[in-house]
Amino acid sequence: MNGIVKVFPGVRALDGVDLHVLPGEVHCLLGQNGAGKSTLIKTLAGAHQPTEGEIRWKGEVVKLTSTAAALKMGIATIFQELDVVDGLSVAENIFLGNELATGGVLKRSEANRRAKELLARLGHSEIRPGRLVGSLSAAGKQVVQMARALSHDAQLIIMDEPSAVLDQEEVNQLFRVVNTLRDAGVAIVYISHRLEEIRQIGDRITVLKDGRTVATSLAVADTPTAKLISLMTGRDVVTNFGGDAVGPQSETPVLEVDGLALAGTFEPVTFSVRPGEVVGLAGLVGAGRSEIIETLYGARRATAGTVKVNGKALRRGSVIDAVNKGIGLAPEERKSQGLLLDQPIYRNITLSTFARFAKLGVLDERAERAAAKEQATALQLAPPDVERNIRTLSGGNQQKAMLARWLVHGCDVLLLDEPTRGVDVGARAEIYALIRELTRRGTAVVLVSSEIEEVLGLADRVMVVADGRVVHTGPATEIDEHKVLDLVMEGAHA
Amino acid sequence: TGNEPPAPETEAAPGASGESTAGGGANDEVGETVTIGFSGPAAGHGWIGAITQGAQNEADRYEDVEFRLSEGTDDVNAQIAQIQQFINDGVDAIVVLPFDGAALTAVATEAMEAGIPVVNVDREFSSPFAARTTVLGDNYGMGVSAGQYICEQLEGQSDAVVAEIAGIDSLPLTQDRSAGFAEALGDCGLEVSNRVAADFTVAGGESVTAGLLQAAPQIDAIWNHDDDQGVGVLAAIENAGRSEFFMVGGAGSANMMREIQSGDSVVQATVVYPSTQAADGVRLARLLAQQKGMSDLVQFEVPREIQLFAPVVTQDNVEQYLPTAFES
Amino acid sequence: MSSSSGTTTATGADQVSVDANQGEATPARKAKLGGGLGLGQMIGLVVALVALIIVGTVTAGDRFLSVPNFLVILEQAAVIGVISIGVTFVITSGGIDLSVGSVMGLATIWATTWATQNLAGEFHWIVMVLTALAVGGAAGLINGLLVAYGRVVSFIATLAMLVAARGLAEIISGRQTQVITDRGFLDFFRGDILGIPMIVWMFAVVAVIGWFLFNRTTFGRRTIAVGGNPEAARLAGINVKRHTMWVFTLAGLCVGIAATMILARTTAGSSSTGSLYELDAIAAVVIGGTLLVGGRGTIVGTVLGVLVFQILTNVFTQNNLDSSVQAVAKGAIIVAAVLLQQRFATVKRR
Amino acid sequence: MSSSSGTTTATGADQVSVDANQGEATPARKAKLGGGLGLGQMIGLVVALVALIIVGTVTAGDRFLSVPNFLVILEQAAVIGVISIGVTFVITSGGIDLSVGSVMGLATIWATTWATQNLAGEFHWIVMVLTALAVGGAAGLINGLLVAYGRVVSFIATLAMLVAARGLAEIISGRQTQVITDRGFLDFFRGDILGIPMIVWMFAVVAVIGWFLFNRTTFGRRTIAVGGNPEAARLAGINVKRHTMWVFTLAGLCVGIAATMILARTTAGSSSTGSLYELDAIAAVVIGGTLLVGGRGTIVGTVLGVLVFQILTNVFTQNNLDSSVQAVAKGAIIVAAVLLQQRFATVKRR
Ligand SMILES: Nc1ncnc2c1ncn2[C@@H]1O[C@H](COP(=O)(O)OP(=O)(O)OP(=O)(O)O)[C@@H](O)[C@H]1O
Ligand SMILES: Nc1ncnc2c1ncn2[C@@H]1O[C@H](COP(=O)(O)OP(=O)(O)OP(=O)(O)O)[C@@H](O)[C@H]1O
Ligand SMILES: [Mg+2]
Ligand SMILES: [Mg+2]
Repeated sequence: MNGIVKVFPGVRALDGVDLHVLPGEVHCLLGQNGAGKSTLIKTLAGAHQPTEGEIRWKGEVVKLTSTAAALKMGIATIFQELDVVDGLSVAENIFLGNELATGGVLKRSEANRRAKELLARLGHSEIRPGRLVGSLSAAGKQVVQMARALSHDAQLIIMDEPSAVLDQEEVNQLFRVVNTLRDAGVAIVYISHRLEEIRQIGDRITVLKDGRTVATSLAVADTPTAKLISLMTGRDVVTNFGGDAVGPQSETPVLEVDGLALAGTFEPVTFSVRPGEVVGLAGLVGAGRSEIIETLYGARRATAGTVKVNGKALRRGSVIDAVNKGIGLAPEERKSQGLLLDQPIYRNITLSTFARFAKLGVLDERAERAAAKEQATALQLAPPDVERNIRTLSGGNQQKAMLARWLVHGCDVLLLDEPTRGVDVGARAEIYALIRELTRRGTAVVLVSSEIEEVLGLADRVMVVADGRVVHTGPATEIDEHKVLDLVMEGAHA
Repeated sequence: TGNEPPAPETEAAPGASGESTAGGGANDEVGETVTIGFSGPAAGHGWIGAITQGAQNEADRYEDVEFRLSEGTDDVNAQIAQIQQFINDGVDAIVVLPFDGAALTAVATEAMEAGIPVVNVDREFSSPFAARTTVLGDNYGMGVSAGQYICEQLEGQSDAVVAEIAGIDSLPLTQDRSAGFAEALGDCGLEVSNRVAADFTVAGGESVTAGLLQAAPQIDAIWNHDDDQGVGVLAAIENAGRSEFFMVGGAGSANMMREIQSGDSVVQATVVYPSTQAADGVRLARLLAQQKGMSDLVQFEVPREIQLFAPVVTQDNVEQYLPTAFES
Repeated sequence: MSSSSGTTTATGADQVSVDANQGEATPARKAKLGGGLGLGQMIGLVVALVALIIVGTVTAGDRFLSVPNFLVILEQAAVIGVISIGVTFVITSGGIDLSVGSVMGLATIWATTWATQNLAGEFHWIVMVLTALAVGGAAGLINGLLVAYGRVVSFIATLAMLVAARGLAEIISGRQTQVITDRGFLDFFRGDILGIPMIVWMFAVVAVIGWFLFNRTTFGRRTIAVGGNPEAARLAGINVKRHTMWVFTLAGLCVGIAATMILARTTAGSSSTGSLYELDAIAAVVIGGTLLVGGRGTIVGTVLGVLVFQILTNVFTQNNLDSSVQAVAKGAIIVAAVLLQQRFATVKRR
Repeated sequence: MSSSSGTTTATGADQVSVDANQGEATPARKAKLGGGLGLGQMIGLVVALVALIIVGTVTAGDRFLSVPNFLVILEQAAVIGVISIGVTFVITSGGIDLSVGSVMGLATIWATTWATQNLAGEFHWIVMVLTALAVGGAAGLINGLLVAYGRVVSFIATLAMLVAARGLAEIISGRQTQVITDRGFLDFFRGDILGIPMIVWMFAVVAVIGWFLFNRTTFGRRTIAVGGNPEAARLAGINVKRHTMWVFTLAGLCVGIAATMILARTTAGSSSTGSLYELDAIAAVVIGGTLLVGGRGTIVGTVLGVLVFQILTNVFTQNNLDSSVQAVAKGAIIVAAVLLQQRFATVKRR
């Protein structure tokens, strides 16, 4: 790809980007949130039409008018958004668009069989091909998307942040697949914000910044991480977790969870969080961590147990009560659970607080904008224009907006589910620093993350969850990654 | 129904089909050009269609009439607006077939107060001051005629099963027809044992009749309020292969009359509900606007009310009515 | 509109989810959404049917519980049933079709004009059938083109079609009922095979084909994808526009078939035929368990939905109920049914 | 239904996006969705209005372009206008209300029963107004409760209400039209202030309050949030259920006000009043630019939508077109308008 330019109304998303991918290589695409990675690969996949520039496929210039055209040519893509159809079964989703059919009549058994194979190849034979995708977790949906990409025998497979919703185990599984593909001479474009993954799997790297290529085809081997980061961010970022944990400021717990359980999803959990303390929930995807904090928050109706904030018990299954008593939740699936996609950024940020700004039910949008603006700049939201429609923000920036909401709200207990999912290194560091800052101010934080070292780095205490059971609780200092994984494995197979 | 009493009709009102049996008399001489506004219900249905067409044709007969036909509507709010428009435009006379008489009384009164004579057709206003002249279809009388005919036919069978297929049940006129029907049946000790309501459409008539015939395994007589839906009613009867009863129609459409004429149909009679009312209305409106009287009356002024007669058409007199009947 | 019914029992479970979409999203709901239109729902609909049949039998005895009566019910269900099957595809694809009723009216008129009937007389009555299908298909195609390529929101596009088709029908027919003269047509479509009326067979055939098309073919699966997540469908390489266009055309063809059936029943074409059928059809489809927002549908549910409607009406007629009382009862039954199904579903979940 | 119109010019831009939801999702569209109901749209609607007025003036001269004629248009627009404003809230919140028309009918009946009018005679005509408001509000509340807490999908819940309310109105009134005897009521509501009819004032006031409520209050913001993403709203601590309930109640109250206005116009209550108003209202709202899927709405758009409808009808009547021809023309105009606006919008985008 040469000199690709993509202009959206109001934005010049891509401004002369070059990308050269060789067969049989894993080409990593790096860049901050909003750098233009997704836009670039969408252009490559035929989902967007470039405003300028040319795409060469095996030498000759091609025009990719649609994803169908791209697929026909042998370019398969795993898009960043979970673009699956809830109403269809796993198998049907995998073969959507190139159904196995004779004269329009589906070959169901064959589809299921091949789906089973693909899923097995991805190490997820537990997902039945007949299951409705709507009932899968975010991770499950991601797996389905990967299977779909594999289902076309493509010469180029593009993966836009596939690891975002996956945990270590699954990422390793994915890498095994990628390696076999590479050995088979398939070219792969791999996008991720986790640099260590790049090290693991990448051959060459292209770095984007503000829609321009700042570096093309660097060899992974001889490019230090620090260099990459400075290329991406244009500055140096320290990737410690915003300094050491501050630790609890007082002994009286602000959040007390006692025997909380949701029958069928997770068994009773009991723990408490003190002001300024960070409690991390580690575990594999599907372990039920989200469910635990969603239930704690009242978003799901607990079948047993109590939750107390500052000694006051919360009404079961009442989010309103939880919010009023000072809890905030940044949910896992920001698009479906967090954002009003067609509303301006500031209205998304003040979604939980606009009533507070209002006088006698009359809104004060000026104050709202101001507050939103403040957080947007603090989090270096790109672009910082809070009037913009949040739909047009890049994935990572949308995540920042979600955090901004609760920062504006301000709360005693903050529940973060995958807060750094899809967030670039720079923003990541900011978010870590932010969490530190919050704890310093005495906020209690419950953190769910699939990146174990993130949990270990941020949390004072760690709870390891497997199959809806808490298999271990203890100080972060007394446990390391391998230990966690072992626990998870045992738990899972116990 | 052209040659019906009372008087005005004897000027041979044209059939809905429009071909006019030319009106004699000084009144047809060209006078000052007058604008007449007409507003009626939505013309989706044969009878109303005939009404509207009849009015149009009648107006076309006179070069001294400029006719303003507003969109037929079943929304009284819209119909009120149409009358208001006519008032604003200062038409010389207004002919109204209100979707609901009471609902248009106020605006009609406004028109009268504005000095525009209003001719009320078919569905009566709730105030005598709302119209200069009323050409009244007789819905109650229609029911009575149908009831009486059935009584004669079922002479002496006190346990006879009589069924009724009404039109749109929420319309006052349907209520009047049913009331008259029940009244007349009562006089000979009969009553309606099964009643269903359709919607004046062929499909509706067919559908409710199919159900009715199932619900009543044995019937002696049926009155169907409306010959438009009658087509569907007959289809259902034929489909069920039933013929133990006789049927009386309503409104008096040409194809029902042909059924009657044929003699081998379950349809023995139909109660005419003149579709020429609006045509008469237009004619009277013109006279009023031109300050003419009704030549066939000794008294000069156009009368306040003309109540149309609802005759029963049977095999004996069908030839007389068929020519001027409307095609449903 | 008038029609609506106990059917909803049927889909309480689903209604929840649909509604949850506009109301509140609970994990329970998610789970159910996941569960999809499974047995639970079908059971619900069947329960509703059985309940109605019991009521009918108790109140109207064997006058109700008789083969001829059920044939009448099926005959009445047939027309709206065929339309509803087409509408199921449209709604599942995320659209809506308000024009079915008036297009059916137009088709009945066009198929019975003096010209058409003459032609039919000279050649064969099939001409009338083809005319009806052509009119329906063409109208559907136009809807589809407007929605897919004209990018007119389907509510507006089909609303325009509704108004225009009705007007056109009135102009062509001069607002007069056009009686069918061709015996061949009537004999064929009003006849029966093995004691089952022709149009009931037609309904059955359309239903089976519809079911197969919906559940066993690429077309059906893509319809769900287009309705459930157009962006995903597009990225998967599906030509969303073209598909949308075909879905509306399909619905139009169903309307054409329905027009032939209503012609057989009424033996006459009329511009007023089919008015308000759109609401009956949409109600049957939604009550049957198809998501109004698109992405999920069920042909079986639609068929059951239509049947419950008809049986309810039939029971009312059998008991010679006053039409107003019928209306109130209907409203109450709908709600009661859904709420009951709520509980039912909730209990099942625990 | 009959009504529909050039308005769509108005919202072409928006229609696109809405439709794209069912059709294809292009970045362009996204961008537009992003753009929101900005000036572009309003301009579109205004252009449509101006176009119509020009046509009216050219064809009907000063018979059309006169103050009294515009007062007629406004008077006619007032009733459906007030209803549409309530419906705008419901649709924006992600629901739909099919019951507005028949509930209005029920309200007119209840407010004019012998009993009510007696009471009004003894005390004050305000009793009749309060009755209408109470009936509307109660019906709306029931809808709201069913949708929010009963979790009945709003299409079904309000469909049931439609059927039941109509039936109840017929039962109460014995299907007779109930004439208003109370002079006070008529004098007040049929009177005018500064030459502007009372009900036009009422429309204006409701519109202004509605606009303020929608754009400047937490209630409006919640409505948008609930319609845009109920789950997100819930997790942000908004009581989605309670709010949904209030939105439907608000719509009901608007219906109550509309009932008072139509009573003033017709001087009589009737069970058939308001039939099919639901479709007119929804059409006006959607054409005005409110997303049928919820999450975004515009009061100004709705008002303009209603006006364009009425002006179109008025122009037709002025030229005394045959009603069938009118229908066809309307259909064509709607589509032409939207398509035109398409182009318009696209050009603007470049
Ligand atoms: N449909 C759109 N309309 C307008 N602007 C858009 C649209 N899609 C993306 N953009 C803009 O283009 C830029 C690049 O977005 P893109 O999603 O490619 O970033 P990214 O590199 O994928 O970020 P992330 O790592 O967070 O996914 C961003 O500034 C974004 O706001
Ligand atoms: N909408 C849903 N319907 C049915 N089951 C679900 C749904 N969402 C999640 N689950 C199931 O609940 C369990 C926990 O899901 P989830 O993925 O949220 O756990 P988790 O520990 O939060 O994983 P992660 O947060 O890393 O995605 C999994 O078995 C998942 O399949
Ligand atoms: Mg991206
Ligand atoms: Mg989770």
